[in-house]
Amino acid sequence: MYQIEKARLGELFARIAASGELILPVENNGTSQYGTWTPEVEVRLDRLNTVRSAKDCFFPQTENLMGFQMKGKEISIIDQRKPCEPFTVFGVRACDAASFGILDRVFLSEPVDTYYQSRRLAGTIVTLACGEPEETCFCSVFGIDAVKPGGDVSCWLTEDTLFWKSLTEKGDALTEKVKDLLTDGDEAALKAYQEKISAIHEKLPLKNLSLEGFNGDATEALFDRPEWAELSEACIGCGTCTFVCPTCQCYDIRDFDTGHGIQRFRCWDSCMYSDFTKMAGGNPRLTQKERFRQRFMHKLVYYPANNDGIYSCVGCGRCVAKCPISMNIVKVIKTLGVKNHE
Amino acid sequence: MSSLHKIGVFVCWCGSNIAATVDVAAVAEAMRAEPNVVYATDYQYMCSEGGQSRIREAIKEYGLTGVVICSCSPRMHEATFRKAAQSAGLNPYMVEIANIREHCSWIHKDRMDATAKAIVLARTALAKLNLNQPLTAGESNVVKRALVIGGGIAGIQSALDIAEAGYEVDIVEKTPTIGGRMAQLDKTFPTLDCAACILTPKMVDAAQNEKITLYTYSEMESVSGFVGNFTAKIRKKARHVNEDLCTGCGLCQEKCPSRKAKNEFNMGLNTRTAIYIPFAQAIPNVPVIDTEQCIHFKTGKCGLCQMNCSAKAIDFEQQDEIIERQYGAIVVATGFRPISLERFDEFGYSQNPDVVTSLEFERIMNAAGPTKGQLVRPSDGKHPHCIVFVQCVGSRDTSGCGKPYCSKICCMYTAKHAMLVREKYPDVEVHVFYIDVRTPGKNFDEFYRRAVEQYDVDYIKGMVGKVSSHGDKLQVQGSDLIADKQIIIDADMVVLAAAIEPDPEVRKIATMLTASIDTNNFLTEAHPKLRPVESPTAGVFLSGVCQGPKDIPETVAQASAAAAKVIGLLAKDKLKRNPCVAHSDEMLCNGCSACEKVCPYGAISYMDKEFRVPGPKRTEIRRIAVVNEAVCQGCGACTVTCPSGAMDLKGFSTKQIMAEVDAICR
Amino acid sequence: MSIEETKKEYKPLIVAFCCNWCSYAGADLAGTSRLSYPADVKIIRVPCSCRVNPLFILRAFQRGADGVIIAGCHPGDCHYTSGNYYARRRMTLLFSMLDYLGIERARTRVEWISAAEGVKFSTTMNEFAKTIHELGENKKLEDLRCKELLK
Amino acid sequence: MPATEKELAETIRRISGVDTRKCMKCGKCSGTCPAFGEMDIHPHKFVSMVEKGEIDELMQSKSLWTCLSCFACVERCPRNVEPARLIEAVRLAVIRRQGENYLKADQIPELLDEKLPQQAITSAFRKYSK
Amino acid sequence: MQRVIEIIKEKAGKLLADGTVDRVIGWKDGEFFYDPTPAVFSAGELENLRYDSFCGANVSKYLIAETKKEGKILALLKPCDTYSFNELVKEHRVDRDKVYVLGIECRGKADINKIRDLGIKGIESIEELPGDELLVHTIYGDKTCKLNDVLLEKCLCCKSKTHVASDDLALTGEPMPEAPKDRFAMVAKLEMMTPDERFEFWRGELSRCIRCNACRNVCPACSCLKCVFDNDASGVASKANADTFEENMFHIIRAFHVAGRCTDCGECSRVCPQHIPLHLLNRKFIKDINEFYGEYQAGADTTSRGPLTDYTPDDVEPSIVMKRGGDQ
Repeated sequence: MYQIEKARLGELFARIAASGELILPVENNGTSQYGTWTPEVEVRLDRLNTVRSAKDCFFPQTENLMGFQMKGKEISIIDQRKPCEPFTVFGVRACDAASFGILDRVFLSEPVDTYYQSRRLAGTIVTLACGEPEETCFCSVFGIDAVKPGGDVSCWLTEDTLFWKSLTEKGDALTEKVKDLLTDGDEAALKAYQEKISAIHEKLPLKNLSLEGFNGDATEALFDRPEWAELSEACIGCGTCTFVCPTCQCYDIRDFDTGHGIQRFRCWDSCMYSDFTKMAGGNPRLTQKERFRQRFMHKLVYYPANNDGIYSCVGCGRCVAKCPISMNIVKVIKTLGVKNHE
Repeated sequence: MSSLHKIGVFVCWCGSNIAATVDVAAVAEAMRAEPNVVYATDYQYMCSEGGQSRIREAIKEYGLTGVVICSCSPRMHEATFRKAAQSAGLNPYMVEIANIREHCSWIHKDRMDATAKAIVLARTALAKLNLNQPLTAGESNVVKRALVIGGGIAGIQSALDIAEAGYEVDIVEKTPTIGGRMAQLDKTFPTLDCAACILTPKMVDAAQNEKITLYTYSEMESVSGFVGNFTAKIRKKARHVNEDLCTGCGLCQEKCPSRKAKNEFNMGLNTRTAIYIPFAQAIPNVPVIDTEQCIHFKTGKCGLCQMNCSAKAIDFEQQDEIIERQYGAIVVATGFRPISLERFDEFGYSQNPDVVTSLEFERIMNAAGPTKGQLVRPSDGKHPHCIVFVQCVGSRDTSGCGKPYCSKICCMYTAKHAMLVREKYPDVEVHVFYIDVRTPGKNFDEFYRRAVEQYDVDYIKGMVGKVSSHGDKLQVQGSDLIADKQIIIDADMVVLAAAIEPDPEVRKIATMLTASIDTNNFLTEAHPKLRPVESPTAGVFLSGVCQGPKDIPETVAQASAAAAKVIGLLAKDKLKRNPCVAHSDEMLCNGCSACEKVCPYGAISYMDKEFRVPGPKRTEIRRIAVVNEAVCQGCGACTVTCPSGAMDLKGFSTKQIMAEVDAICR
Repeated sequence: MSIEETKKEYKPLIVAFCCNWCSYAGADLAGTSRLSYPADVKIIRVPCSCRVNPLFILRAFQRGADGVIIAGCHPGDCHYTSGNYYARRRMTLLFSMLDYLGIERARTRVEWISAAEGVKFSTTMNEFAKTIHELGENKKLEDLRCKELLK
Repeated sequence: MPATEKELAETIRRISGVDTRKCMKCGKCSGTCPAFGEMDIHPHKFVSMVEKGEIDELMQSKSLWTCLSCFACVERCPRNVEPARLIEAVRLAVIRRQGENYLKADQIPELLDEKLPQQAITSAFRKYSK
Repeated sequence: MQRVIEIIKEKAGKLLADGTVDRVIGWKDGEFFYDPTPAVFSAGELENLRYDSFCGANVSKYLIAETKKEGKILALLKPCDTYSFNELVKEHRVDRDKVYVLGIECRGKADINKIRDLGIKGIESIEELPGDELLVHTIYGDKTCKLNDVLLEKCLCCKSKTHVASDDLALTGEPMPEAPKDRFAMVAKLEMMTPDERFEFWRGELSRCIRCNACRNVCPACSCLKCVFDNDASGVASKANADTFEENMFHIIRAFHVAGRCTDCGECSRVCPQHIPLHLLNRKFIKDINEFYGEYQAGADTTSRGPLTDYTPDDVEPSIVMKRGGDQ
C-alpha cells in the first residue's frame, strides 16, 4: 500500500500517461466524461459518476470491424484490426469496475470477441473509492463494496492524500512505473477514511432495495405481470438508459457505403429501439411494453440464468438519473420485487 | 436489387463534338469495369439509326435491364433513346443519359479533365439507373378546344387554322377589337399592298367562323391544369354596350360630348370620344365606353348616348363577367409595342411633336389615319420638305436605355416609308441614318435597293447624335462615317425607328401558364431550332412577336405552325402522362398535411385508412396522403416538406438523387 | 501534410443541383455557346429546385463535396409556379443554420438562372468554383470514413 | 523601356476600362460630338484605332487636346463603349511619357477666372491633372 | 388560497365522475421527489396525481397515442404545452374532439441538474416553501435554493403564461413571475462569433451526443411514425455516431424537420443526458423565421400555414446569409 499527496496527482498522471494513454474523468462543458489526460484538462475526481460509463474504454460505441474495398468489379477485404496500445483507466468507481466482469462473461467466453479482448488485455484499471455517492446509487444491493473498489489498482482519495493499492500483476506493473512518486501508505489513515465513507453509503436511500424474487428462474413469475403495462406506459423508447449503462452489451453490425467500398462497423444498439433484433419477419417485440420488459428481464432474470445468478446491473444509478421520464430499474425492482412494498 | 441489373453503356462521339475533347473509348472502358455493367461501347452518332439499332441489339443480345447513354443533353434526345429502348422491349424509364456534350465536351478544353468528368457523369447516371424502377405512363383525356391569347394577326391566323381543322377556338383580346398592330399599318413591305385590305377579310373570317368565339375587351384572369386539361378564367370587362343589341350604327359616337381622350389606335395623334369604336373596320363593330372619360361615369349626368341609342344597347350597369372554360391547348400571341423613348432625350421626341415614331408615321401616312393620309407635320399641319429617318433607336443598345437585340423589322419599314414618301411627294428630301441595313428576306434587299436607286433616298451610314429645334426646323446633327464628317441637316420631320418589345402583359400571362420567359420578356421556346413554336410547358404554343421580333409573313407562318401543333395535340383522344409523379408510402405517412399545403396543383388529398398495429388493439385508423397522379406534375415540393420521407418522386427519388450525389463525390 | 500532398493541385468538388426547366437548360445553353467553366462542377438534374432536400446538400458535404450550388428558375418563373419560392425559404434557413454551425457561408449558394442565361450559368459557375478553390477543402462537414478505405 | 504599340493599346484599354470590341461602329459618338470640327481623328475612329493598336498616331493627334471631355459620347453610346475615356487614357499616356503634369492641383486657384463655368474647371482638371 | 393541485384534482374528479372524460393524463411520483413520471389515471387513481415545480415534462405528445384509444382524455397542459398541443392538432396528429384540455397554472419548473450544479448531492427529498423557495434534504445535510435560480431553460425564457388551447383552466390567481431572459440572447451571441468559434462551440457540444434519440423521441414535433434516421430504406438511417459529421447531420436535419413547427417547448434540451443545448438549434430557426418572414409562433393557433409551407414572392434571397452575423 502506498500513498501520494493529492497536490502531486498531476505528476502521477504525467508519469502514467508517459507509458500509454491515461483515461480519467474530465470536465466537458459542465459534464464529467472519461477523457484522455493531458496537462491541460481539468480532472474531475469530484464527479466520478460520469455521464457515460468506463465501458467505452473497452467496448466503444462504434468500432470498425473490417472494410471491403471495391475497385471496379473487384472486392477485397481489409482487416482493420490493430494491436491495441496499452492504456490506463483511472478513477473507476466500484460499480463501474464490477461492470467489466459482467461484460467479460459475454465477450470473453467462446467465441471470444477479439476486438474487446485486445482492449481488455491492454487496459489497466485504476479504481477510486467513491466518497460522495449520489442518491441514485445502489451498488451495495448487488454486493458491491464501494469502499473496496477493486480493479488492477484500488485508490482512495481523502482531502489531501491518494492511497494506492495494487491488486493484480497489471497493477504491480503500473505501480512499478510510478513507485518513485509514492511513499508507503498510512494504513490507519486509510482505514479511518474507509469507515467515514462507509457511513455515508449507509445513508443512501436505495440501500435497502431487495432483489428477492429476481433470479434466473423467475421468467414465468415475472413475464406476464400486468404491472409491465403501467411501468412502460410513459417510456418514449429512447436509448438513454442503454447507452449510459455500464453493463449493456448489445450491438448492431452495420455497413456504411463510403462510395469506394464498405465500412463494416458495430455500434451499440438498444433493446428500447423498435428495430432492435429486427429480422426478416420484423421485430420480435412489437410494442414498447415488450421492449421495456426485455431490458429489465435481461438484467434481472435472463442474464443471471446464464451467468451463475449474477445480475447484469451494478447499481451505478446512471439510468435512474438520466431517464427522460424517470422510469428505471429501481422502480421495476420495487414494483415487481417481493419485499419492496411498504 | 442492384446486383441483379445488367447494364449497357453507350458512349456517343457526336462526330467530333464529343470525341474531340473526351476520350470516348476510355469512358467506355472505365464503365465496362463498373459493377453491373455487362456491355459498354462507343459509336459515332448514337442518335442515328445505326446508333439506335446498336442499343436495340445490345438489349436483346445481353438481356440488358438498363441502358446508360453518354451523349448530348437529355433535353435533346432522351425521348429518342427511350423509344429505341422501348422498341427492344425495355421499359423506357430504364434509360439514363449522361450529358457529356453540353455539360462536358463543349465547355472543357483539357482532354484529361473532360474525359475524367465524362467518366464521373457516366458513373452518376449508372448510380441513378441502378435504382430506377420501370415506370408506366398513365393517360389523360384531351379537351377538344383551344385558347388563343391575343387577337392580332398571329392570334387570328392560329385561330382560323385550328377552326379550319374542326376544333373550337376562343380568342381572348384585351382591346375592344381584334386586328392588333397590323390594323394600324398602312402598306406592307416588300409588296406595298395595303395592310387593311389583307387583314380585314381575315378579321371577318374569324368573326363569322362558327368554331371561333371572340372575347374582346377581355383579359386572362388565371390558368390552371395541364396539357389537354387547362382551366382558364377569362375576365370579360364591361363594355357598357350590349353586344347582342348594338347595331354598330355609330350614332352614340357622334353624340358623345366627351371628345378629349387620346386616340390609342392613332397613337395619340388625335382624340376620340368616350364611347368609341377604335376604327371603322373594328370587329366586333360594337363601341365601348371608356369609363374614365365618360361624363356619365364621372358625374352621373349626361347619358346622351343612351338617349340616342334606338337599339337600347347602352347599359351603364353592366359588370365584368368571369368566364371559366376548359381547354386542351393554349396559343400565346400577345404581340408587341414600341418601346418608350423617354430615355432618348437626344432625339427630342418628347419635346418636339414633329419627331415621331415609325408607328405614328404609319398612322400619318394611312388614308384612314388622323390626317386622312396627308403627309403633314403634327405641329403645324404644314407639308414637310425634308424628313430624316433614324434607324436603331433603342435597338442593339446595351447601355441599358434600350434593348440589346435587333428589332428586325425596322430596316424594312423605314425603306418602305422612305419610298412611299418619295413616291407620293417627290419634292420631299429623305435621309435615312443607318448603322447597318439588314434585309435578309425574300425580295427584301431588292426593295431596299429600289428605295436608293429608284427613289433616290439618301442613306447615310452613321448615327444621329442630336436633334434640336431651330425655329420651325429640326436641326439633325449626325455622323457620316463613310465621309468621316459630321453633318447637320435642317429637317421638317424626324422619324424614329423605335425598338419593339413584347407586350408587358406577357409577363403576367407567362406566370399564369408557368411558361418561361427570357431577360427581354420574350417567351422562351422549347428548343431554339427544333421546337421553335412550343413553350417548354406542355400544351402551350407560341405565335408571333411574343417569342421574338418578326415581320408579318414570319408571324403568319409561326401562327400556322402553332396551329398545326395544336391540331396535332387536339387530334389525340388521350395523352400519355408523365409517370414521374409523387407517391406516398402509406406506412410512413403521418397525415400531417404539409405536402398538401405546398402542392401547387392540389394533387394531394387525404383519406382515413385502417392499419394493423401491434398491441392489444389490433388495428387503428390513420390519416394518409393520396396523390392524384393525373394532376401531379412531378415538381417534388411535397417530397422535401415531408419529414418522414413518406412522399417520394418517381424517376427522381430521394435514393436516386443521393446515389447521384454519392457517385459524384466518390 | 507531406510535401507530396501539398504539391498535388487542389481540385475542388462542386455539386450543382439544376432544375430541369431553367437552370439545366441554361447549362445546356452555356454548353451550346461554348462558355467554359471548370470541370470541377458536376450537375445533377432535378425537376425543380424545390426537389432539393437539405439531406442532399449535407450528403454531398459528408461525401467530400467542397461546395454545393442550387440553381433554379427565377422567382416568379417557376415551371411549377411556386416550387422555387419554397426552395428559397428552405435554402435560406438551411444556409443560415450551416453558417450558425460555423460552416463557411460561401460553400453554399443559390442562383436563379433561366434557360436563356447560358452566360449567367457559366459566370456563376466560374465565380463559385473560384470561391470554393479559395476556401479550400471542406474539412468541417466531411465524413472521414469516406476517405478511410482509400488509404 | 518604351512599350510597343500593342502593349500601349493594352494599357490604354486597361486604364480606361473600355472594351473596344463592344463598338458596333454606329458613329453616334461622332454624330454627337460638339468638338467634331476641331478634331483630326474623330471619336468613332479613335475607338477603332485603339482596337487596331494604332496608338502612336493617336498620341500625336490634335484630338487629344481638342476633346472637351464633355462625355456626350459616353452618355449617348448605345453599347457603353465610352470613347471619351479612351481619349482620356491616351492623353494620360502622353503625359506619363512626358513625365510631368501640365498643371498641379495647388497651382489652380491662382489661375481661376471667376467667370469660368464650373463644368469647364472640372473638365480641365480631368484633362490636365492626370 | 387553494393550491393548484387541489383545483386540478377537484375539476378532474368532476369531469371523470360526470363522464365527460374517461382518463386523465398528468404526472405521478417518480423514485425521488424531483423526478415525476408522466402517467394516465382513471377514476379512482387521482390521489396519485401530482403537480408541482418538478412537473416540467410536456405530456402533449402522449395524446397522439391516447387519442387513438376509445373515449376522451383530460390533458393537463401548462401554457407552453398548449402550443405543442395546437401544433399536433394542426397536423392532424391529435384528434381534438377526444381531448379535454385543462390549462393549468405554471410558475416555472425546476431543473434538477441546476440544483446539482449548485453542488447539492445525495438528495433525499425536496420541500416547496412559500415564496418560490426549495428546501433540499440531502444525505449530506439540508440545503435551500430559490426556484428562480434553478429554472429549466424553457422557463427562464417562458414564452407565455396564457393557454392557447383549453376547455377549462385551473388557476390560483396568484400574480405570475416574469420571464427573466431573452430567449434569443444566446443565439445572437453565437451569431456574433467568428465561424471558427461557432464551429468549435458546436463541435464541443455535439461531440458529446450519444445518439440516444431522447431529444427526438420526446419532441412533440418529431411525431413521425418512423423517423428517416431509423428507416433503412431512406438511405440516411444511422444508429450511432460513427463519425463526427453524422451527429451534425442528425441534429441539423432534425432541427430542419421541425423548423416552423417547433414551439420551443424545450423538451429536447431538458431530456438530453449530455446537456447539449439543443434548443439553440431550434431557436436559431425561430429567430431567422421571425426576422425573414415576420414573427411566427408555432402552435399559437391550429390553422395558420407554417413558414416553410408558405412563401411570398418578395421573400429574402438565400444570399442574405452572406450579409448577416459575425465576421467571416
